[in-house]
Amino acid sequence: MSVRVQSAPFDMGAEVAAFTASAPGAGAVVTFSGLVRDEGGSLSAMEIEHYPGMTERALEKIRAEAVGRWSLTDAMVIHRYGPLKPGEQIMMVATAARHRKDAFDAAEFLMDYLKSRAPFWKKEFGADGETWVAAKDDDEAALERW
Amino acid sequence: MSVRVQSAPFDMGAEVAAFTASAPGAGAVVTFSGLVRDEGGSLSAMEIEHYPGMTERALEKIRAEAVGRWSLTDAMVIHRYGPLKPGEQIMMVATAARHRKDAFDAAEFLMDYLKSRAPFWKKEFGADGETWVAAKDDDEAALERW
Amino acid sequence: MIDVLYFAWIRERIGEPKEQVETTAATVADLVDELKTRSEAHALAFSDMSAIRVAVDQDLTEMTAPLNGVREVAFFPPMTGG
Amino acid sequence: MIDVLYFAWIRERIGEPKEQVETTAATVADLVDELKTRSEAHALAFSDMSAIRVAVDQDLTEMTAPLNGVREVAFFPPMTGG
Repeated sequence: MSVRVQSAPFDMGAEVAAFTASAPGAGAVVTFSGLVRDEGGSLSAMEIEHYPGMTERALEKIRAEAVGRWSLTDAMVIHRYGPLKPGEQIMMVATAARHRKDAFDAAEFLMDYLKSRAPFWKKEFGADGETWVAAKDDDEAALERW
Repeated sequence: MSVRVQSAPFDMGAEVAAFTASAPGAGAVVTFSGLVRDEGGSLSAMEIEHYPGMTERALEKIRAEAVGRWSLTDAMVIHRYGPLKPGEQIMMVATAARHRKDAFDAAEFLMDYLKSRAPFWKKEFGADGETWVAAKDDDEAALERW
Repeated sequence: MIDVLYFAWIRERIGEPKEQVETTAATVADLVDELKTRSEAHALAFSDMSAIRVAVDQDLTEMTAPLNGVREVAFFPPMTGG
Repeated sequence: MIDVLYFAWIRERIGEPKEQVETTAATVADLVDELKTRSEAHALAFSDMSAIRVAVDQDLTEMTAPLNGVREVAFFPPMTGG
């Protein structure tokens, strides 16, 4: 499955190994994984809300756009929702291509679009109580380069 | 070990998992791995020659430069030498940072410098016999953006 | 009947993740005007539209989007995936 | 005495990975001129210097680099790592 939305943890090492093994003809594999930062111990937990149905549609659309724009042999996205602890993996993308530039650019594109165009919302639980993570202006600006 | 030069294969999944687990405070991990392309079956093997001693120095220097230029929590490089078969992993880099842009930029920087500034030479064995892989002009040009 | 969905702090302010709305609103913006009259919580939730994004039938769109034939409208803050 | 190392196709053309050279050459370029007189293979290997890179004591440098105090000089084609 090229796009997965799940609450369960995933095994980054196993996913990367499987993705790489199943990328025939590829010369370059790039992965990105996003982790819950511990913020120096001030963050106790994170909860990710999403929009079931639209989430899968949005991720499929972003992946298809990447595959259409770069010469990729494969691309995948895994994104979790629900409660997460500091240090846990939130999500990952992987891209495979003949050449490194396509793999890097497509992975950055996927991340930029995931940040601002996939319906996930993060809430942080810390010393100051609960806070919804605000979108960053530069996350929106990052889309303009593509 | 942040820089490893070895003839033995490495386990990409295990390396990524270990690197990620030991990256405290990181919010973003980027990995790149380079594979021997099969070139549609026309490539039967690759042999990588290197310059023992200088290789380690060059990789350490490139890694230190990346760590100095971006806000990274960690960075690693593994590069193999000796005989390799199509589909095998040649090398990998991994970078960890609080923010994704630092992790992506540093990984691309490491790759651009590895391509042209680390003393490795690839020889391909195929239907046409043996050929030393020629450096590409755009690999040299890629350094100019940093 | 349109299903109206709320996410994140909008859901929390309104107090419900979803409501069914009988409406003749022509656009999303018209629907918002109707929703604001439902309760003080609704009025508060929709007080700063610059902080709100909308999806119509699960596609991100603008407040000017038409509503004819639409089954589902969702309101939420800017997304923070990744 | 300087250790002179060769890699990749330069090693293959010269037929040896390493030789020890007694030299009073002031720079890498002077050393190359001396090496070219050693054999036809050397002359051939060094016939197109634009295709050759040099490292002095394991640091990449230029053909104009001085040789005083140097222990190891390596010649090789442009690198193709990664």
